[in-house]
Amino acid sequence: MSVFAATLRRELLLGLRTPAEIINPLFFFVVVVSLFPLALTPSPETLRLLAPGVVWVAALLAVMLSLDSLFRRDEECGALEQLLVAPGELYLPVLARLCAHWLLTGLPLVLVAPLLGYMTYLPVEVLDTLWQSLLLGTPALTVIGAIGAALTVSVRRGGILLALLVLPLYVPVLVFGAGSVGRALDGMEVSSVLAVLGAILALAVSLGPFAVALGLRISSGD
Amino acid sequence: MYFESWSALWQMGTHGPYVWSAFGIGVALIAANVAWALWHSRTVRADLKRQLQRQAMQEKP
Amino acid sequence: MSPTTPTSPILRVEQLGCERDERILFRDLAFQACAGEIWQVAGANGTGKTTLLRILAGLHGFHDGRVRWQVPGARHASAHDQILFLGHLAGLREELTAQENLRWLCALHDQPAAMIPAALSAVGLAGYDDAPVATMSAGQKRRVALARLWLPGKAVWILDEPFTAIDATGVEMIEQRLRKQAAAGTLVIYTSHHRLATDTRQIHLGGQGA
Amino acid sequence: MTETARPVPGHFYLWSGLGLLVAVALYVFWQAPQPNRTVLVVGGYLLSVLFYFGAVRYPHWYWQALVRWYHQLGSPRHFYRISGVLLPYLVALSGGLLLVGLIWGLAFSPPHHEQGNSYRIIYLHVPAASGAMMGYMAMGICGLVSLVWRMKMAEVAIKAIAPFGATLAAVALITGAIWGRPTWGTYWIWDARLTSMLILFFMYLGVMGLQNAIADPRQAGRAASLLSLVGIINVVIVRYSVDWWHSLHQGSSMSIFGAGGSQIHPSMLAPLLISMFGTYFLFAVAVLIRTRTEVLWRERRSRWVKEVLR
Repeated sequence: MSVFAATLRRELLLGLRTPAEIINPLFFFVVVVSLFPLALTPSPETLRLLAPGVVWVAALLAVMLSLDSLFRRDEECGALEQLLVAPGELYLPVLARLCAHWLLTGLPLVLVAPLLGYMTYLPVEVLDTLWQSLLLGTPALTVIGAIGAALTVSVRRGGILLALLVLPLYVPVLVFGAGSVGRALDGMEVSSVLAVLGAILALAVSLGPFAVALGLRISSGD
Repeated sequence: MYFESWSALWQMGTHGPYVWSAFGIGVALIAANVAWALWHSRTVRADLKRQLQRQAMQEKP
Repeated sequence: MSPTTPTSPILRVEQLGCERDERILFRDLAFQACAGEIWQVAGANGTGKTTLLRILAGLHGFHDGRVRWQVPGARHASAHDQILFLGHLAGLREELTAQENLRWLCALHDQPAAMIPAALSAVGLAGYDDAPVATMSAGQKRRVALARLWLPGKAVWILDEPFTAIDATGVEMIEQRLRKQAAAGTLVIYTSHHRLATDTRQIHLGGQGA
Repeated sequence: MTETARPVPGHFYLWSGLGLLVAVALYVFWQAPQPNRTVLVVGGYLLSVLFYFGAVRYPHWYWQALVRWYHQLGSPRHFYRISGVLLPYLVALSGGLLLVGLIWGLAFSPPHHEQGNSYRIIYLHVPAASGAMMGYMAMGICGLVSLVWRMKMAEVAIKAIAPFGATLAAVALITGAIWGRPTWGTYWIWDARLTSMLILFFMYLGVMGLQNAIADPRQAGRAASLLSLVGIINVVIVRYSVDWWHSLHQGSSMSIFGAGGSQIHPSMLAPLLISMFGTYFLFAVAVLIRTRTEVLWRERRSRWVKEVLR
């Protein structure tokens, strides 16, 4: 079995054996979005206006919170150093691990987002843009956040530090992601904005795993 | 000088408080940063010197 | 590549030095190791045995001096593809079974996954293939990790405290394995307070130097 | 390779320095409302002559000088010696430029035709903002150098740049907020530049936080290197994304000079440029002080440090 397939298989197995790790970010996402009507107002006009930002920020935080444990478990049991002493480039195993993580935590968010959009009174036409933007945006969030997770893996209680490192890096994705939904809400075309999101995703996926691998090596003391 | 008097410079029309507070805070922050760097440099040098002297004392007898 | 005679060193360590947390662990360490030799890294706790092994395995980069590998058949100068490194952590996830853990490690390290059941039975864990690692005792977990010693394809073994949590028969079994593989040309470098019965070379850390 | 063995002649530095001065002068005149054509033509001629001598005729001088500087900067001991020689000049230069630029801007330059006297805040705001930006760029470059060539000095430099850069970003934010009060009637507005600066400030805090969280200095240095290298890409994308976001919502923009920078009057521009260069030199001073401290600490066991401290 190739390194990519073996790693993907292992990560998916691990995810399925610990379902809390999949369900918790999703649960967080749903709860946070449903807090906003309670905190603000149940009026459809206001909620509709705020919905793109609310759903996107909640998704972003859900992805970020799921990342703290991305490499920590492997670091604690020594599997991470087995990854680092492996021959060959770390790009593929790291990419496989990020793919698995996105499939388990990011994809459910994308699937649930239209429902939350509907509950915050987004028009049905806009829901398409919502899930499309999240489909392009959440993998980028996973990859970018993984750089921070790799750098803080040796730091005990690195959760808050991870947020401090990663949130500024999330700004472009948030701006274009929520912006695309906002534009759709205003009835403007969104394909150009989605294209920018796609470009960010391409950049993140092509360069990100190298940075993650380097971060892991640095954290192990190299 | 553009202003006719020192008090005119101080007041700057009605904008004096803004301009002077901005400059005051900004310059103070920057100065504090440089001063902190200098203070740190001094304490580190003093520490290292003390360490060296202690080592020299230990080696003598 | 020129043919390597049994006596030409495959590992050269030159002026190796490392400090950690304001403390010099070791300095000017130099030795040469050949294929088929067994090296024991000895020293009291906290003298840098684990750090030395991590440097040799390429995990720790903050050191002075040089580590040069010349392993026949290695694809890179770092010889990563010929080194088997077992840290003091077993490297096994509790949620996975012994078989699943080893299969991933095999894919990662270019070792044949088909031989995993045989390797598991060699360490006395026949029938434990599908047992989750979480249900195993500390000694059994260590045995799962050590099962990789029964998989082929590595010319250098770097083992950090391989005998921890292993019972007397297990220690005997692993010793035999180390001797047998060394006779077949594997370079074994390990840390332990346990001295093997056979002829081993020693590196003393802490005070005396190499 | 007999060529590379030839020493760098002294007049090479003269030529290059003159070229730099001419480039700065050209830059200043380019900003002028009606650029003096004669100056541009003569300056361009001079510049091309210098370029010819410096880069076309004797390119190996440049290369040699670069290699030599690189090696000297990379060695802690040489760095300590050179920076010690340089530091007094830098202090004098930055102090002089800042004094002239700030006093000129505060007391001598004419008021803005729309904003009156409040615009004088830009003489601190713009230098601080551009210094913070340049600082992060410098950090990213140091990060690249440290990761690719494992140069210890670059790690030290990152640690030294971050605190001062963060301070400059904070100063830019505070002065921008105070400037906003008489101009927009509020202390804070989600203006594109202020927002970018806020994110830059957070990114500085991130680098400093990571530095402090990791105990091993080498590991902390390399981690900060990677973060600032990733950050430098992010800075660029943030700038574009925030501009786009701002145009989407059509907020007010902090345009001190009117549309496009070219309309600023030279009597306002000159003190601004002077205080900008003063700030850059002050940045260099702050970084050198911190770098020298850190180098002494890290190399405390070596003989040269003991000699320096004696």
